[in-house]
Amino acid sequence: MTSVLLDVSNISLSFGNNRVLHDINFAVLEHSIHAIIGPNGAGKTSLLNCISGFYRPQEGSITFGEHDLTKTPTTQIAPLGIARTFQNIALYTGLNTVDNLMAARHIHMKQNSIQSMLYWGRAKREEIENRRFVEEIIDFLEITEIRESIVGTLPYGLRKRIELGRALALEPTVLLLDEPMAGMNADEKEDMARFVLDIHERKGVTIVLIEHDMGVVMDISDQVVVLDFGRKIGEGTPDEVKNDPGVIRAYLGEAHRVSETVADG
Amino acid sequence: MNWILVPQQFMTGILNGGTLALIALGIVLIYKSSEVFNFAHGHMVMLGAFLVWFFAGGTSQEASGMPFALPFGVAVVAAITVAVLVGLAIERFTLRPMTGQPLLAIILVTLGLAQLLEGTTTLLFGTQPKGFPSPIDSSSVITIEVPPINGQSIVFLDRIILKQVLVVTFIVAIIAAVIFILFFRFTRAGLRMRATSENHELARSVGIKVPRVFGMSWAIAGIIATIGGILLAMVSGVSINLATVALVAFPAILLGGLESFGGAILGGLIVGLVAEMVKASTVIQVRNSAEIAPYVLILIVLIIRPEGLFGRKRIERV
Amino acid sequence: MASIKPAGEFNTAYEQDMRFLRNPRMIILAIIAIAVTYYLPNLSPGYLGPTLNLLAYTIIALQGLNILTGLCGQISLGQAAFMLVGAYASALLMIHINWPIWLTIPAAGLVAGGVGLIFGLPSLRVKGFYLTMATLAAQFIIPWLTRNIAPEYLGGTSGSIEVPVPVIFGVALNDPVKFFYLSFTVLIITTILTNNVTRTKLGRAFVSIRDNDLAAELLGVNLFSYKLRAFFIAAALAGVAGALKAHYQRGVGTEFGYGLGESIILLGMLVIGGLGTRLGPFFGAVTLILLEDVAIEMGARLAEIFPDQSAQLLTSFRPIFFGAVLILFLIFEPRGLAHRWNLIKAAWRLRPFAR
Amino acid sequence: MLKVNNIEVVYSDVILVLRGVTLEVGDGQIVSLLGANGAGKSTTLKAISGLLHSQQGEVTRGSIEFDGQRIDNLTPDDIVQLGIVQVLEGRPLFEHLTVEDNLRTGALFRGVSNAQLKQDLDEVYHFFPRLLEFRNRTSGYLSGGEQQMVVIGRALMAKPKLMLLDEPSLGLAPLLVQNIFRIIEQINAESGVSMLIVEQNANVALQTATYGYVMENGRVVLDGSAEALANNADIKEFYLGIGAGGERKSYRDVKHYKRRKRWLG
Repeated sequence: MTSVLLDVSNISLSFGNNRVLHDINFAVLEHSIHAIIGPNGAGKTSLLNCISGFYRPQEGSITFGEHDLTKTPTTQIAPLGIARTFQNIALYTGLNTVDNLMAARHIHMKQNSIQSMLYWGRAKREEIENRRFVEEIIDFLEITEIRESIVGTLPYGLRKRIELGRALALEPTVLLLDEPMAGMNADEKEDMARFVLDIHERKGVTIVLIEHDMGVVMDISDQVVVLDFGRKIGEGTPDEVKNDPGVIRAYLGEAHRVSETVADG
Repeated sequence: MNWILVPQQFMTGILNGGTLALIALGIVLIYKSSEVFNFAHGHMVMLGAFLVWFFAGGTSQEASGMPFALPFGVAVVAAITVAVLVGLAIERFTLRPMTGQPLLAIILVTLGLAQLLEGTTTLLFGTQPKGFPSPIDSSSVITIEVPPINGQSIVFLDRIILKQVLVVTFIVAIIAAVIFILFFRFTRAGLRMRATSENHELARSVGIKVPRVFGMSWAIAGIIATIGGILLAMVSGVSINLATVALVAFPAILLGGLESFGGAILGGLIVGLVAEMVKASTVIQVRNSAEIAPYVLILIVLIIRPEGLFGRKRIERV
Repeated sequence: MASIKPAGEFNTAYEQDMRFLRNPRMIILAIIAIAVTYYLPNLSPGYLGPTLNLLAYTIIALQGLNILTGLCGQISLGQAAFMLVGAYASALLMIHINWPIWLTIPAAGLVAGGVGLIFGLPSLRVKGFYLTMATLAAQFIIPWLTRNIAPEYLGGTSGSIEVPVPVIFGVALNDPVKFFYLSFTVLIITTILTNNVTRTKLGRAFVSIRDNDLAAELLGVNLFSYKLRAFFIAAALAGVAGALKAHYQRGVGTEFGYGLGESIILLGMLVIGGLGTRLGPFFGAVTLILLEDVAIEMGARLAEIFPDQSAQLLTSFRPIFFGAVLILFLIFEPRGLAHRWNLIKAAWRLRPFAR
Repeated sequence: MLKVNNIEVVYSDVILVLRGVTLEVGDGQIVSLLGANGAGKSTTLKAISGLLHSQQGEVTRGSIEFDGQRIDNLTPDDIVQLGIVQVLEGRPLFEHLTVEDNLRTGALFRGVSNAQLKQDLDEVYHFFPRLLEFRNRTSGYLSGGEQQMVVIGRALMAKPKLMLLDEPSLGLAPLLVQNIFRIIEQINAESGVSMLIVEQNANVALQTATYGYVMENGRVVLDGSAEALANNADIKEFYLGIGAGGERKSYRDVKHYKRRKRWLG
């Protein structure tokens, strides 16, 4: 019996008069891959922003363990074990790959600023230990060749992967991925899907995923939530969602059928 | 507080604020079109004042040995022409090559320009403060008698004395400000500037000649700065110090919000007001603090209400 | 920092990879360089003595500014004002409670750092240019306070006091050569401290705020707390630099050069040297101070040729020269000399394959 | 109408991004340009529209002709003047301007009378009735799909002969993608504007276009009629994500060794 890890209940979010999320409810089970899909402007990213503490919903709660994330200070959320990636990659462009990942070890380092400046005792020990940890992630994601490249100079696909690595460096229990496959070709998507599955299977990380590519979503997720105009219009396993008439009408529509026809040859 | 002085200082403050508001407008204009915080604007103001002084042949006492002795109005036109050329040259030769550089580099270029303008002005016109050939006698005043209320004169007030020159500068500043706002809001050139200010590459992609827009902004800023310089000089004469006085426009625009003309005007008025109102204090240190009062004010505002009074909230996304 | 290591050199442990001086040869070279520098003012006490002292405290102030502006991305126009705070702090502690120099300098750092914190407070709510305005406010408010508050201590409206000569181990540091032992020692210490910032948690937190503050916050970096730390360190180093400057010049006050112009020049030096790089403060200070000497010399020559305009020429030359140098550098070498240096070094290491 | 002859593009004097790209767009044609990230598709568009210059890019060899005139050395505003308008990737708007002001910027360079402007606006509203409703809204607050409409509408205001569209589907929901492409077809049919569309979504791109080019590593590696490309086995595998057997393989089944092989090779 798997337990609920992240419980989103009755979330409503507005900006001024613009209501972005209406009364959203769903539960993410431990060790699952949970996809959020829906048309653009449906509020998917806003929902992710609520979970990661970037937005503060006016109503509702998001329970994670004994914490209500909507009331947890933004900087306290990552230390609880919640990491994320961004729709428009948000790396530290002036740092190299290693330092980008090391920067994510921030919350795991106990050195104070004076120790940092002296580079003595705990600071030195921690830097070396964490460096080892980070190098393992780099190896796992197969980006060793670009370890010392400044990330601002790297191509899009690699930056997406470094960003995944940075999220992993937090050692999260929940990983929030905002369109990890956007702008990739089928080949690159396969790689990314494999990494996501590896992270899920080998490290036991629970994954919440926003993605437009229905192929990816249907293949890898355990549960799917469908949003439209800020409301939840469907929920269930990929098969249930795929055949839900409401979902088809609002979102999947013809596009879904088109890809099937092409697939049939 | 020395209450007797309050109404007097209030009016003087507002009137001083008019000129500040106009100077602030020039900074906001450059910022809106090209996202450059022009720290050299104060020096453009100073240069404008010197140019008018120069073309008008100084005051009657200084006139001997000056190459020009144009009537005041002509001197203003000549000064504005030079200021426009300076503005265009600044854009063309320093800021255009900097396109695409980070914020800090651009701020520094304008700081470098400020130094360059200061040095050049000293070189050309000397270090001594000058009298300004103002068309208005700075000693003439307008006296407003405050009528007694209910047959009783108010305890601390019977009249307000306003320098005529201050009233004139205020009116000129406000008229100039209104013209520029209308221009920006309702003309196509204004739309070009507004579009360019948001996204240069995008503006280029829709066929806007972006360098021309920048040039135009700098030219207009040159005009505004010169007018501001004239107004300041009419009140306090011509000297290198005008640049520092004009720097107070920065707190003013932050107070009003960096992107709003209306805000810049209101900010200018408030800063002018605050700088005069402290003079009504009974504490000597506060009374002397006119030069820093705007900065203290802005510090408080930055802590309490940072987006200023009219600044737009950023549309922030991740 | 991306680095290309000399051919044939490989690191086998992370600890080794993270060292600055990677092998015994480099350590020996560093020791020799330091020893030579200590001796350097003796070669020409009249010129090198003052110049090297000026360089030492300028670089320290730049190292502070580099933390705040270069690493943390917060542009500061108030560095000179924080130097003034440190200068007064050290002078007053020595005059009134007789503290020795080795105590007054760190104390000056702490006091200036504390004042820096006050002007860093707006960073709770604002960023970018707005924060720069807070530092500009510092640049106006602090010198004003020194002229208008506690005149019996700070020197009143003229705003200056005499500062005693520091004494260490019974030796009065009363000439530039002796004083350099102090200023260079302090520079070595600040260099070690600031370089450590760049390779540890603290520095990465700063850079992550600079490069993407929203992401940094979501990754657990407390923006306000770290920005305040950057403000503190920057102001503290300015304070240390100011203390050295005050004791070196034996006087402190607004007329000793702590104005907006100085703050701008410091920022300019940093950009010319290379923002956010370890070598930037050194390159920037050395280049501009040497160039300025040349400029002053040229101004003096010109003044001899045109004696009528000599006053004008002398006062106008410095700003014209500095403005022009700054603009030209920003246009033609916007990433600073440290970047150029790295390119040259990389080309050297890759020889003979480099073009 | 547009002829790109064997062009080479270099960024910052050193980085060669395009190495011999040749393509053609005929009058009234819709042509799509496919390829993975970093293949040089966007660079090709920017070379045509002249926007390369502002990014330190340069056409160092070959030529670009439009209606018989060399345009590879013209500035972007001259090229817009000739009737080529580019819709940039990521649907960038003048966020703080209203929808209508955004549209008006598109016609600024033409210097037309107010009456003509009004008529042109009405024409855009005809294609995008939704925008009429939102004409006075600040465009930054619109949803992704609506923003895409503004962007295309703005391009229409330039009365172009050729539109260059850079990834119109990026980040849009399937249903919206269909929608946008239908409007693109409609615009093409009704006003005869030629289109050169860069797309990752090969599926929808090949449905809309009559001809296609495929780019890899800065070269055109394949071209042909849309139909021929859609039936090409390589295209199917790499761009449409269909396995050799004609069936789409699941992302769950990607093998580790396959991925490793690719990255090492």
